[in-house]
Amino acid sequence: MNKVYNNADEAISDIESGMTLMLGGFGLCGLPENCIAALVKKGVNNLTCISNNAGVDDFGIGLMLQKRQVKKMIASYVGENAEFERQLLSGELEVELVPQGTLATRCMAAGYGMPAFFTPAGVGTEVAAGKEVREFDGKKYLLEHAFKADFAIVKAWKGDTHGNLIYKETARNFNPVMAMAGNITIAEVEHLVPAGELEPDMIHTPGIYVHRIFQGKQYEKRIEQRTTRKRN
Amino acid sequence: MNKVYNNADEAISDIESGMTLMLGGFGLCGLPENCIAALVKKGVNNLTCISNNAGVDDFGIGLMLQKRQVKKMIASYVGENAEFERQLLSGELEVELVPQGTLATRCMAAGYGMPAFFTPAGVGTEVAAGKEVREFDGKKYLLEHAFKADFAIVKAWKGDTHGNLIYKETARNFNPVMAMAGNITIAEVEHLVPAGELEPDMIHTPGIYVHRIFQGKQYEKRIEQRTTRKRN
Amino acid sequence: MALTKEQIAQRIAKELQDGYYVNLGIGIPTLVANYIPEGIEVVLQSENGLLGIGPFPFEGEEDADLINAGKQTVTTVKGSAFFDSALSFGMIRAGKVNLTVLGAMELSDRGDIASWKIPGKMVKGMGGAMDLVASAKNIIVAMQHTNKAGESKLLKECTLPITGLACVKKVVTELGFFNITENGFELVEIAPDITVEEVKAKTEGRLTISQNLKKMIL
Amino acid sequence: MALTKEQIAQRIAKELQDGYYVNLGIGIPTLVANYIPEGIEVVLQSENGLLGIGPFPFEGEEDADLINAGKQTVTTVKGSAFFDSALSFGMIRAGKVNLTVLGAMELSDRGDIASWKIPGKMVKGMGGAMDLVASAKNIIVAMQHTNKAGESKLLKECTLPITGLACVKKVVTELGFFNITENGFELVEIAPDITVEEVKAKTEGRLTISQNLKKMIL
Repeated sequence: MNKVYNNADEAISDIESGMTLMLGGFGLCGLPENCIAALVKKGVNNLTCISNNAGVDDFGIGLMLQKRQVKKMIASYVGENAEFERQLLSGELEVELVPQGTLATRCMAAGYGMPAFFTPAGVGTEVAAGKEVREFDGKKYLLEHAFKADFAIVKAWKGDTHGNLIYKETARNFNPVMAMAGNITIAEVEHLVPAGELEPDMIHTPGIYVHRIFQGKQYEKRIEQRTTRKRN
Repeated sequence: MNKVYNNADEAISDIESGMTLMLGGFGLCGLPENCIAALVKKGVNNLTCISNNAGVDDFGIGLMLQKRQVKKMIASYVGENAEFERQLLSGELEVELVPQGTLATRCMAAGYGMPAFFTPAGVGTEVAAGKEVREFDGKKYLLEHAFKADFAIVKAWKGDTHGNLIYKETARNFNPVMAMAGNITIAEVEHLVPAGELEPDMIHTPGIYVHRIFQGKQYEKRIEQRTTRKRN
Repeated sequence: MALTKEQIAQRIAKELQDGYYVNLGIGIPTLVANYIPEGIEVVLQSENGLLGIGPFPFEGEEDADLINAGKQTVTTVKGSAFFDSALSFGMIRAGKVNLTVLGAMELSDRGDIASWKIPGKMVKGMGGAMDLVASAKNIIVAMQHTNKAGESKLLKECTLPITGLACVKKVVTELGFFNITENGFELVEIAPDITVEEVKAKTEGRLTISQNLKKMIL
Repeated sequence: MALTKEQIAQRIAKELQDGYYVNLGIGIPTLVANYIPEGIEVVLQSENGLLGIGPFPFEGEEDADLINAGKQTVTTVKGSAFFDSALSFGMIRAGKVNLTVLGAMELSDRGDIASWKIPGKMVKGMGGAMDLVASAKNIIVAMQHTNKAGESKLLKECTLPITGLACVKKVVTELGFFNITENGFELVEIAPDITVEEVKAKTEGRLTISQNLKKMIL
């Protein structure tokens, strides 16, 4: 078993133009920064990206939008991004907006081998267009399908050589559900340790879901809204 | 906020005959022993019990079967239990056998507010009787529904006064998914600590799902198959 | 005098009860956290994966890995728990959140809410709002009664794309506190120095005045 | 000579590859763990919530909280992870387990398997077997070729209630190694000192003999 790669360039080397990628993170928190940089460098394009947000102009998936690498964005919230808005309004970028819980659950469903499930989010809205509606106990639900992705790219705090992952605080967000959903899953971690060093009870993503892992470097971890209080 | 109860008797005091209960555990591992003892003592009957197993003759749910408190058992595997077999064959006990993954997922679905989902387990078998079959990507799946339960009763290793739970090893099993699924969830724990003592990143069941918690006592933790090796 | 945003939040905070799990949306709803009544304990849920949102960090102690759903740096409290986005919306859909407070662009007198899109002008996305409104049993909307042009945002029918149908039961604006009943908006508390006539003039949707109309006390 | 149970397990172990995640059922399948080839690393999955099953504990070190799906006390290995039952079957259904080895009561020549119930006699339940057979891309069945009365258990049609339809691709019995193809059971390796005639006599289902039939080497 060898899941360990040297760096992002090696881990993403077989990602090709036209593929569908899942990218973990919420806002700018818990982003696979190293892989995004490597994807920008590699210059693949025509990508379909599934990610809760589209980054900001000069960070996260925003960097890939700048290079026009993204053909279609599947996300729940895409504010805070002028270049995104420009491409959307000009028709250069295809966008599918999905309720945040539905987005997370469609990833999870893939990782749970569950092709479809019913959820109440979006009943009676634009999101329901073309979808089966069914009533359970007097309440209406939409049938939603599991996502498929050629690659899932996630960021964790710690990982071991078997691919077991532990996330930190709210940098967990979409990372665990996407890690389960990729046809191939790449995990970049701040700390890569030998198998056996992580407490088996405390693992968030079991290694069976993770195909490649590497220790990332130079995490910027940009803060979108720096809110503080003063000491008394 | 006060979720802390003194003991099992108090925690289960409003469980009534005829109710549906979920009980965590796999085999004899991770059983809510204190609550089972209290249910036997209280003598409620006509219960529908959802649990992966039915215990053995003199431990676990087997104790409730001895007292004929169970009207219907929903489980995946019920071997190792002579009294169970007797009640089943005599028609005293109603039994619904559910594939283990479907059982777990129907609990999880309740905790995720997902009324129904598709799963491949049981297609073409007795389990499929009366169920919708649908094909996704050329493979057939059954539509299965979330369970409902008046009470979920689970056992954890550690818990805090907010109801946050951490399980130990394979005693985790069905406990987290049932904890999420009860209309009211009761957790018995080996170690009850004040809120703030558990690491927020390491909590398996967030307290929002847990309504009552108490520190259990005198855990027997019986071993069903004691297998060992000799030191060289 | 019309309520300030802080006062709207302050009034909503009175709906909190001990032991409540509460999801507060971005904007006015976030301010509710500043007015939690003394002596009760509530747990704030952040849909990016945190139960138990604490106050903003002290300067210099910001942690990029610890943010709320508004992407603001926050802290934890005693009893906090982290989890992933699927479980976060799982607990929301399962009805485990006792109270959800949201902003809105428009509200209909049947409780429809529009909050995520202005066609041709603004498409930021619905984020978690559609999941929240479809799931919560107890939703209070915090919003301005009229737009900048002075037009009512409490309408017979929403004109903007819907976030959820018939889901809002209560709304607090600068003019008062309204229940949404089968007869439309029901004014139950009126802001200090606001007249019923002003409320009527500024409400396009069906409006009734409660038999027990009270002056709002903050 | 017909294979012993240990030899059946030994033969199946040769199908293991480095990096495989493997679920071993109760009975003969469990024995496969004793014959993992040198130099490869496989991770054993236990559906009650463990990846990385270790050997039985030393006497006196049994831990009631640490068992396998057969309820036996076990240990962990380096890289083990615990999880709940839903995630356990999630990874099974999602096809993340590379190889599943199961016992069976009967097998049809189309790959149907019966393993969970004898009507009127035995109803222990299917446990995780239905999930496993419905999900795994790679299933090997380990079983006895005939029952105690000498009747074939490799049949045209299963007579017992089915666990899963058309899901088994390979079966190892005391007589040999068979693929299941569109033409039924295909004998590809024959046990030492067993004749093709004996296999034919003991197989009720459709049987073909591989052009490349080999003597099994253990």
